[in-house]
Formats: sequence, C-alpha cells, structure tokens
Amino acid sequence: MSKPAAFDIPYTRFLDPEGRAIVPVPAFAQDASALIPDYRAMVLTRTYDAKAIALQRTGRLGTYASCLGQEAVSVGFGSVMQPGDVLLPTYREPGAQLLHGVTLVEMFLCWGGDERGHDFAGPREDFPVCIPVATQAPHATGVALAFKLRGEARAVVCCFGDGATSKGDIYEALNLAGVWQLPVLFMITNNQWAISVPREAQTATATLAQKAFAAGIPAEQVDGNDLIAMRHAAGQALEKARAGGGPHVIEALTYRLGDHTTADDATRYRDDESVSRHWKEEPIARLRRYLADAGVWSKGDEEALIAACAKEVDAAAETYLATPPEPPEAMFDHLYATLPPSLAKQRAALIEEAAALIAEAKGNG
Amino acid sequence: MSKPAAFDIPYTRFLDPEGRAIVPVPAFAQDASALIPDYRAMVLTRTYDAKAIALQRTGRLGTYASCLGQEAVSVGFGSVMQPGDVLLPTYREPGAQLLHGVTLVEMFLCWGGDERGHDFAGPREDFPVCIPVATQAPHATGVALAFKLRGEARAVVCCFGDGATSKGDIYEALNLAGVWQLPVLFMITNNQWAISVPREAQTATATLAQKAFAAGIPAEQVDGNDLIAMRHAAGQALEKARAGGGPHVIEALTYRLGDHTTADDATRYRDDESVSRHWKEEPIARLRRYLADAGVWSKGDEEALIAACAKEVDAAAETYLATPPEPPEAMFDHLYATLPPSLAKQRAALIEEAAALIAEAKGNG
Amino acid sequence: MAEVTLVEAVNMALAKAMADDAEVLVFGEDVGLDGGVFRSTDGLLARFGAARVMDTPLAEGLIAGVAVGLAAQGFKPVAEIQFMGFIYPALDQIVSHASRMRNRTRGRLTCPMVMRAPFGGGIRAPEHHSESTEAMFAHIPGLRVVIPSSPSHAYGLLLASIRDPDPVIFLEPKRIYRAVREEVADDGRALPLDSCFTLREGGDVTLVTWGAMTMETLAAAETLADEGIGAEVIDVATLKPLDMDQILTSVQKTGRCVIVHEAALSGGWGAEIAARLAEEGLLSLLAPVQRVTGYDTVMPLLRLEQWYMPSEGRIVAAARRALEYA
Amino acid sequence: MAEVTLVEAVNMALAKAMADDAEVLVFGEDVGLDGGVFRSTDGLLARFGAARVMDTPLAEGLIAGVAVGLAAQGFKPVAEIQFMGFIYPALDQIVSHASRMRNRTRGRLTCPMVMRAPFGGGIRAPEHHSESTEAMFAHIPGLRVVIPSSPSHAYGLLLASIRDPDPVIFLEPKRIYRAVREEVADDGRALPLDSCFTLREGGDVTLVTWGAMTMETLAAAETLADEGIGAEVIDVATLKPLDMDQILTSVQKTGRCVIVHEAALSGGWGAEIAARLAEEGLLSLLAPVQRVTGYDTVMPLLRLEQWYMPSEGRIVAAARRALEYA
Ligand SMILES: Cc1ncc(C[n+]2csc(CCOP(=O)(O)OP(=O)(O)O)c2C)c(N)n1
Ligand SMILES: Cc1ncc(C[n+]2csc(CCOP(=O)(O)OP(=O)(O)O)c2C)c(N)n1
Ligand SMILES: [Mg+2]
Ligand SMILES: [Mg+2]
Repeated sequence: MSKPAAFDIPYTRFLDPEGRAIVPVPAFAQDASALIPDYRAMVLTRTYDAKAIALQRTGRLGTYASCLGQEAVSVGFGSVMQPGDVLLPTYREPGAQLLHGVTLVEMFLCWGGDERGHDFAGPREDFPVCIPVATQAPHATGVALAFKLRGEARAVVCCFGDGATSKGDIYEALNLAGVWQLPVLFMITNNQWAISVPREAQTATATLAQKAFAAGIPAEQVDGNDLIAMRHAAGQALEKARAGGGPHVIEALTYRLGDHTTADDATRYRDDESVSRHWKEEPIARLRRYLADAGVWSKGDEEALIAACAKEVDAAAETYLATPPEPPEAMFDHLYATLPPSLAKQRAALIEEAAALIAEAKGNG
Repeated sequence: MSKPAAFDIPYTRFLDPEGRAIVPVPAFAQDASALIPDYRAMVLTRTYDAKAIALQRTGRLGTYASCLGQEAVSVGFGSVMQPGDVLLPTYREPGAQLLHGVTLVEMFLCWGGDERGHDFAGPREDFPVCIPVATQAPHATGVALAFKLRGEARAVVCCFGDGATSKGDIYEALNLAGVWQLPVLFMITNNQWAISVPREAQTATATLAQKAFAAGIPAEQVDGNDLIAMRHAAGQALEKARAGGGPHVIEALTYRLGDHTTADDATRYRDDESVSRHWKEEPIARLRRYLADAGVWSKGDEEALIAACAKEVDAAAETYLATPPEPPEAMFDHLYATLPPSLAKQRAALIEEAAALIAEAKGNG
Repeated sequence: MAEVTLVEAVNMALAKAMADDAEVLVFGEDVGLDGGVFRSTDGLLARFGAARVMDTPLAEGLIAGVAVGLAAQGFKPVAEIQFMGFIYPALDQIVSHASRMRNRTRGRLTCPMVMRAPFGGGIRAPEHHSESTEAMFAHIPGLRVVIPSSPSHAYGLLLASIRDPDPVIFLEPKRIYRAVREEVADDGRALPLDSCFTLREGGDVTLVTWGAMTMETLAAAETLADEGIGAEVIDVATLKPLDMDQILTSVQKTGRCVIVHEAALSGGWGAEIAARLAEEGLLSLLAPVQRVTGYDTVMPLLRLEQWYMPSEGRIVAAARRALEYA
Repeated sequence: MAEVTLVEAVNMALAKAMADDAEVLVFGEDVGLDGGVFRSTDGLLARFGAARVMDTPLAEGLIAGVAVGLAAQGFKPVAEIQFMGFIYPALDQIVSHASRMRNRTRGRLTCPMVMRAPFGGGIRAPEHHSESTEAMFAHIPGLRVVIPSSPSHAYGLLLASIRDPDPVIFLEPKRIYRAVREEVADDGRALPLDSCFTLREGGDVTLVTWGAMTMETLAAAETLADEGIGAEVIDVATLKPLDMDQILTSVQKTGRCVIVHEAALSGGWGAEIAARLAEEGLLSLLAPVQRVTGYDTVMPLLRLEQWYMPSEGRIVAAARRALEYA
C-alpha cells in the first residue's frame, strides 16, 4: 500500500491567556508599542459593540450581532490588510471593517436598517456584511479572480464562522481558489457556536482548518484571542497571496462571549460556567497585560483610551440617529441602473400613497 | 507549534494491468474461480452498454451514457452489496444496478424515456439514476439516517464521479455522515473526465479521496480497474458501515474509454493516444488474464459467456422495444397520491386532445 | 382548551403529530435545545428525544436532501428552514427531487415531507429575513404550498400537511406568530388542504389573501363595512393546488375582486388567481381585478419596510376603485 | 451576411461582445475546448484565450457566485449553465445577491452579469434537461429575463444583455437552436430590452408567446389565416421587466388573447400577462383569456413529452374558443 497524500495542521500561539509570551514573538511585535494601534482598535470595537447593543435594547437599532470576545481575530487580520485588499465580512467583523475604512456611522446605519450604510465612502470595493451564511465565499473567489486576471498584487479576505463551514458554498469556493490559485485568505472565525449548535455538532473533524485539504490549500490553526498570532498568520498569508502564492486557510480559535444576536438568549443552550471560563481567555485583557508588562501601557493610557472611544462612538451614534430615513421611493432608485418604465408607475404610486398617509397623519396630529 | 491533526491516504491494487497479482490477494480471491460471477457480471455490463449505444444510434433509445472501461468499479462494489443495502447510482453504474436486482429491461426503459423503468421490481428501495450531479449525496445520508434510527445493520452506497466532487452537495453530505456516523460508502468513480473537463481542472488536490478529511471520514484510493481491489475495499467499508463503524470514502481510479454520452464527441477535447493508453489498463481483459492464468477460465468459457450475454441483452432489448408507451395521461397519475380536483380537469383535457389527435392521425392515414 | 398564539399552535401540532406517529421526525438548525429561533419546536427535544428532534449542521440544501432520503424510507420528516430567505439553497432538492420522486418512480419512492419556514416581513429584521417568494414554490408541479393565517389554521393545516403523503412547503407568517391568541383544541383534527377559507362574508367585493395579510385585509373589510360596503374575505390557505372554485363563486356574487399579498407584484401568486379570473370568471367581472401587493423591488431594510408592505389603506382604496365601475 | 442558426447567432454575439470589450468573460462547464455541449462557445477559447474563456469546476452555485464577484469588480461575466435544469443550485446567488447588489449598496457595487442557459423540452433528452421555469426568475425584482426566438433576436438580445449594467437571465430555446437559418449581420447592433416584438399582425386575436413556442404559435397563426382569422403574434422576448403596453394595445384591437408557453400553467409567466389583462385590459376583452401551456405536472420523459408540450392544434383550438364569444 502506497500513500499518495499526507497532511497536517500547525497551530500558533505566542501569548498565553495571562499575556505572557510563551515563545519568541515575531519581529513586528518585538517593540511592544507597535501593537498599541491594534489594542486601540480592539477597544474601539468593543466600545462600538456595547453601544450597538444598548441602542438595540432601547429600540433605536435593529437586531444586532455582537462580536464580544472576538476582537483579536478581526483586528488581527484587519491590521495587516492593505488598502487595495478587499474584505468580505460577516456580521461579526466590525474590527476589520473599521481598520479597512468603514465608518462607525455606516455600521450603525446598516444595523439601523438603512441601505446607505452599505455605500461605504472609504473602501469602495469592500462587500457589505453578508447575511446568508457562506454565500460570500464564491464572491471572494470572483474578486480574487479579477485581481489575478488583471495581474494586480492584491488579496481578498473572506470571513466566515464555524457554522458556515458546513455549507457547500464554502467548499466550492475553497476548491476553486485551490485549483485556480487565487489570492484569497479564507478566515474562519471558530467561536465555538453557530447560534445554539456547538462546534462539535457541526462536523466530525478535529479542526476546521483541515477543510482546506479538500481543496488542496495550506491551512493552519491560530489562537484567535492572541492578537500577535492572528496578525502574524494573517500577515504571512496575505503577503503570500499578493505575491501570487495562492490561497490560504486560517482557523482562528476564539469564543462567542455574548448571545448570538440581540434576538437570542444563549442561556437556553449553554451554561454560564463555560462562558465564565472563556472570559479568562479573552483577547483585550490578554494584550493589555502584555503591553503593561512590557511597560508601554499605563492605567492612565487605558483611561484616556476608554474615554476617547466612548466619545467617538457616542458621536457616531448621534450622527446615525440624526440621519433621517431615505424617502420611501428610494426603494426603487437603485434597483436597476435605469428605472424601467413599468416600475416608474409603481414608484409614482408609492409617492402618492406616502404623501396621502403623511397628510393623513398630520391631519390626525 | 503543535499539530492538532494529521492524515494520509492509502492506495490499494492487487492486480497489475497484465492481470498478475503484485501482492498477495485477499482471502475471498484466493480461489480464483470465486471471481467468475463477477467476471460474468462485467461482461454482461459491457454487452448491455454496447447494445444501448447501438439502440441509441438507430433512434430507438434516448441519449445514453456509456460505462465502458469502468465495469470493475461498479461490479466490484455491487458484488459486495447485500440485498438490504441501498444503492444510489449515477448513470454509469449499470454493473452495480444489475447485481442489486435492477433488470436490463428496466434500464432500457429508463434510457428509452419511460418512467416505468424507475419502478424497479427488485430492489424497491434503490434510487433511480440521479441526473443532477451530486444531488443524490444528501439523499444517501437521509437513507443511512433511516437505517441508523431503526437500528438496522444495513448500508448505503452513494456513487458519484470526479466532476461531482466539486459540488457542495457532496461535501455537505460527507460532513453530515461524518458527524452523525452514518452507514454510507461514498464511492467516487474517478474516470478522469467530467465531460470535457479533466480531473486536474476540477481540483488542486493530489487525490479525490482526501475530500473526506474535510468531513472527518476515513478514505482511500483503489485501482478501479482491479476487480479484486474494488471488492476488497468496498467489502470492508460496507461491513464496517453495517456494524455501526460509520462512513467511508473510496476513490476508484479508472478511465472513461467512451464519449461522455452518445451526444458527446470526445475527440474535440482529448487525443486518441491517451485513450489507447488507457485501453491497456482496462478491467475486463485484466481479470480474464488473471482467471486464465489461474486455470479457471478457458477460451470456450469466454465464447459461451459472450453468446449468453448477447442473448440475454438482445432479449431484454426486444422486451423493451415491444413495451408500448404509457398513455399520455400517465403523466398525471403519479404526481400526487391522489389527483387534486384542479388537475383532474387538465387530465381530462389531455385525454380529449390525445384522442382527437389520434383520430386525426388515423383519418389522415 | 388552551388559548394559543400561532407559533404555539405550530408547536402543538408538531407535538401532536410526533406523539401520534413515531415516523414523524423534526430537524433543522437550532430546533433542539434552543427550541427554534421563534420557539416553534420548544420542548420537543425534551419530550421526544435526540433521535427524533435533531439539530443539523448549517446547510439548507442538505436539510432538504436528508428529508428526501428519510421520506423515501417511510419516515415523515418535518424539516425547518430558519427563515424563508435561507430556503434557496434547498430549492434544487425541492424542485428536482422532492416534488418529483413519486412521479419519477411511478409511485415506488414517495416524499411525504414537510418543509416549514417562517416568511414575510414587518418584524424589523435584517436583510433576507423578510422574504415572501411563495409563488416560486407554487409554480412547481408535485408540491403543495400551505400558509396558515391563524392559530387554529396553523394547527389544523400543519397536521394535515404532516399527514399528507406528498411534499408540502408550509410557510408560517411570522409577523403574526404572536399577534393573536385563539382557543385551539389539541384534538388532532386536521383541516382540509386544497381548500380556501371564507373568513368573512360580503356581497359587494371579494378580497382574496393569505398569511399575515389576512390581518390588514380583515381590517380593510371592517373599514369598508363602516361605509356600507360588504367585503367577502377569502383566505386561500393552500396556494397549490389552488381551489379556484370558492374564489370564482364569490366573484360571481360580488363581481369585483381585490387580491392582496406581500410578495412582489409581478409573478406573485396573485397573478395566477387574477389569470384564472380572466379565464374562468371574466363574464362575472364587473370591474378590473385589483392586486395590492409588495412592489416589484427588493423588500427594503427596516427603515422603509412599512412602505413596501400593503397597508389597510391601500386595500381599502383598491376596493373603492373596484366599486367605482358600475 | 451570414445565414446562421440561433445557436450560431449566440456564438456570434459572444464573440462580438468579447472582441468589443475586454471586460467580457465567458465561463461555465465545458465552454472551453469542447465549445459548450451545444457549441455555443465554439472557437472562443482559441480566439480569446484561457484567461477569458474558462472551464469551471462542476458547481453552478459557484459559477453564479464567481460571476457576482467578478461583476462587482467591473468585469462583465457571461456565465453558462449547461441546462436550465441545473440552474437551481445557482438560484440562491441569483436571488440573494446578483439581483440585489446594486440596491443593497445604493449603487456602489453592481452586477452587470449575464447567465445563459438552454431551456425547454422537445429534444428527447433525459430528465431535468427540459426545464422551463422562467417564471421563477421573472418574479425576482432586480433581474432581467430575456428569451430570444430567432437567430437575429438571439444576436441582438444577447448583445444588449451583455451590455446591460444589470443582471440578465438569458434563456435560449434549445429546441430551435438549429431549427432555422436567418441572415444576421455581425454589426454589433443590439435589440432593445424591455420591449416585445410583433412577429405577425392581425386584427382578430392576439397570440402572446416567447422562445421556441413562437414556432407553433406562428404555425397556428398561419392555420387560422387559412380560415380567414387574423392572428397577431407577439413575442414577449423580455419577460422581465414586462412591456405590457404592446400587448394591451394589441388586445385593445383584437379583444381576444391566447397566451402560449411551455412551462406549467399555474404560476407560469402567462399568469402575469393574463392578470395584467384582467387589471388593465378588462374593458377591451371580448372573450376570456386563454392559456395554452404545459400541464401542471412534471415534464415527462421522452416517450410522452410530445403530449406535454403545447401543440399547434391546441393553440388553434384556443383561438377558436376565444373567437366563439361575440
Ligand atoms: C444560509 C443561512 N442559514 C441560516 C441562517 C441563520 N443564521 C444566522 S447566523 C447563523 C449561525 C452562524 O454560525 P457561524 O457560521 O458559526 O457564525 P457566528 O454566528 O458564530 O459568527 C445562522 C444559522 C443564515 N443567516 N443563513
Ligand atoms: C448539476 C449538474 N450540472 C451539470 C450537469 C451536466 N453534466 C452531466 S454529467 C456531467 C459531468 C459529470 O462528471 P463526473 O462527475 O466526473 O461523472 P462522469 O460523467 O465522468 O461519470 C455534467 C457536467 C448535470 N447533470 N448536473
Ligand atoms: Mg460560530
Ligand atoms: Mg468523471
């Protein structure tokens, strides 16, 4: 019996949960102060996240999906993306979106139910958050193919979760990226849960990274609560992709500390004890401790950062709340490049109805 | 760096292309005459296949997909299936279908465009040939789940090709079978082509078997032109599955010697030379040589077998050709268990139209 | 007798069907411990165990395909799709296999499955959570498409769907999952499929609708009644196969018809009903048929969604237009 | 000027579009060396190279999703689905993304893609090779659905579809791929989308159809002419968005309308046209609208398929029925 194929999955962690380096950190992290911008981005992300939940709870935002506990994943790969790279995020990647130029106001608008939030002023080629799980993966290969056809040294980051790995779209996209050697980083955020379904119930595999072997793509596992490990692995993968080295899969191991969304109640299906346990591994305290131990972060720095983040997020929320909705007929104005005549009639009818209803409301008021 | 997961793919072959055993054959093959029924099944399959092409060429059958060169795969796993097992075939598995009790007449009826061909008198639970590539894989997991829920020691054989492995359905089904430990053998017939697309263009992986690693399922490669290897591997996998040992993936390496179907012209995309080369590896001559060398098969046996197969196939073809089509209204009679009233009107209209047209035709004639 | 909401009635019917018939299985995403994101499967896992209530991996095409396989083996799978917006990956299995298995095999393999999905808008949900593409399914031969509009209908129609020997797409109007409570006896009595329900009688205009839109439509009928106009309200309930007889009989009486649905106008199921009126009811029609529907655009996100959905006002206005013709 | 068949005209249009615009890419299963199973992409690989003509792995959902990604990047993907029966795995991408990207992002990301697929029955093909579910697509806001009925229409409409800045589902009536030859100038002239074509004028009855059924419908018009009945034949061509004005104008003249399509009756696109007649053309209608269509059952395998497809005889009979009303 010969063996035509063999594989393994490496695992990377630099910082332990106490923020101590257990192996020598990579060059970019040797001056710990170089990590401060990432730390700030993680805290800003968490501040935004908390505000979004608060707005939802008070009826001023739609259903919201928190990224609490996953900030190092998103900030980790986000901080090594270049402006020319393209991001295809899930709903739990505000960290990367922010770093790639999406604004807080745009993100609030999205969750507030306003399509203009998807019209990013900054990263014009980034995709909006993808709601149908896994369907963004084929798009990512299409974008990467565009880069390859044009000979551009750019890469794509395609985000998805542990639950998403069960869906065929992911496999089909991985397979294409493998066979056409497309510049994509497939970024699996394994937060251990797909709503109420635990990671073990999604698949029998020992790792999610090994899904890549079905596509002939190299893959690795990373401690997703270790910002340094995330940045290291994602940075290498993106450099390789931009240089024509083909796709890569990273499985980041992290934990969803919050409910699935504001519409979910996680106590129905998991016990508080396991959540508390995972709080001890969370990424922000870990990096803070590392920075403090390295002498580049003080209590005063922390207080100033918290205040600055709160101010920035509150201001963005105010701007969002002060943005009036589009007029009703906006629902017709971007459906096609040019409105077909038959729809012009429907648009006119809508304007008329809206005017009548608004007049009626005024009359009653 | 630790390594959370590692894998490899074994490869099995007993007979070389000249029909010589290169390693000791398994117990079931030690008395070579025990392989004669399989040899007969392979020759019958090839005889049927040739007849089907001939019928199509003369306008008496619809488009037909030949299995020329792949007989050892189908007969190999077919001969180790038990009556209680369930087969989900592609269009290139008449060998297994025959062994599992589908009749030649039923198969001719199917390709002749008569739904009654799918109403197998023998294996009542077997699925008909599945046309939309890969869509049978989720069915296979459903059938296997039924066995598991009922605690039955039965297994499912789910067939598909190299092209099919690119489709997400396959991965989703593998993944479920892995995580729920369902009794399915996923039987990949890698005949190197998906119509005009060669195996290398489907995927970057070194093997197709390793697709199984994405689902945590054990997998292996087998020489699909070696009947002994096929029977050995499939037999072990099915025994394991029936005993509650979970799913298995076999990639059988073979070659499509014919056109994709009678509607295809393979000379547009592959050269005759490579086809000739593969004729040297074909399974029937290989096994015949082995049987002859073992002294259990003579020229006379061969002639008698060819005559018997021709007779059997011709008789089945006659029966098929003599079977009148169903009446037009049959298209309504199995749509629902009970015909809804609104459809009863359509059915009546069809009968009326058919009667009128037939009368008109008679009038003209 | 319990006063239950629509979603509780769904739960009651599921429990009843499972208690009555050991072949009934419930599976989908988050249907187990979580009890479904809308709680429609709440308590089923505890009561019937993990062999009959199964959380699947996240793959709708797979869910549908597994249902086809189980059904071919004689089980009665009741698969949940979490939101109708995520049913499209299952469409291939529904169109290519579930709807055809019986016909394809001349009755040998059958497909007694139910695929349940909450549908429709108006709950301030994210994108893709407000779909109503029932017409796509109702076009497919071999399927049944059933939509309840009240707790008692949910109970009776779901039981009928589960017991039906053929595949049923069962769409639950999630906007009214908890809108009203109604007394529903847990007596295992199914309602007929293939039949409309007349929710209110009236002689002047026929209002035809289904699902959550029965609320606005009944409200419109009330408003019209205040003006002295008698509106008959028909809840189609089983879109496919379509029971036109009841609608035609009503239109023969009223001469006017307004069809209300939330789905986009063009090619919505209202088109089929209007077409049948143009074919079989033309001589009764005293006024053009009116359709009050979602517009032919994408359902907007929450800030604008109320403008997309047919309102009571639009229904009343359409009825008045129909009555303008002498 | 070349005399070409419909499938050759498709090939001509693809070559022209690729020659004119370097952003046009062709991909799908077997579109390269094989030139497509119907030869519609024959020669494109040799002429434009492997970077612009790509054989994909066997995965229709992927093909659609890649097209969405490429289109967002400014390419103009023309993706082939080998047969319409295999388009369902792509439906999620079409409904959830291709049709919505422009609206979702308020015009930032757009989707100028074309998805081509041969459709319809009557070629003695295996199961799933005879689909005509155009109505499912025509119901989706944000899409265009275009169906040519002749070589010149195929050339002009496909060019228009490729140049259109929004997603187009382009369905090719494969039964007539080689039915007729027509002179088609390779002049790059596109035909208008959003417009019907009047194939034949007549004052007594309007016959509305599309795709391969134009053949039977024109034949029926011929037969009716022999009886002294003037049938106007309208080829809808662009099903979505639907140009009702031309149909309404014709029915105003004739007062009678027969709609012909191969797809199953209920919820077929004929329903939308009949519905619009019931709404906007009611006062012109002198007779009930007639639909001559496939039955509400699965397209049978080849031994019975001829009984499923609308025949010239059925169309003539329907027209006569319409003319019975005074
Ligand atoms: C195709 C599809 N099916 C179902 C859903 C409903 N849903 C939203 S998120 C989710 C779980 C996703 O899990 P995972 O991929 O692990 O991402 P996470 O939410 O943990 O970040 C489900 C089932 C969906 N959005 N899309
Ligand atoms: C979903 C789907 N897409 C396309 C086709 C058309 N088609 C039929 S067979 C085939 C190639 C299949 O290749 P493979 O899986 O290797 O099986 P083989 O034909 O070699 O036995 C294709 C593309 C189909 N039947 N189903
Ligand atoms: Mg998760
Ligand atoms: Mg093959």
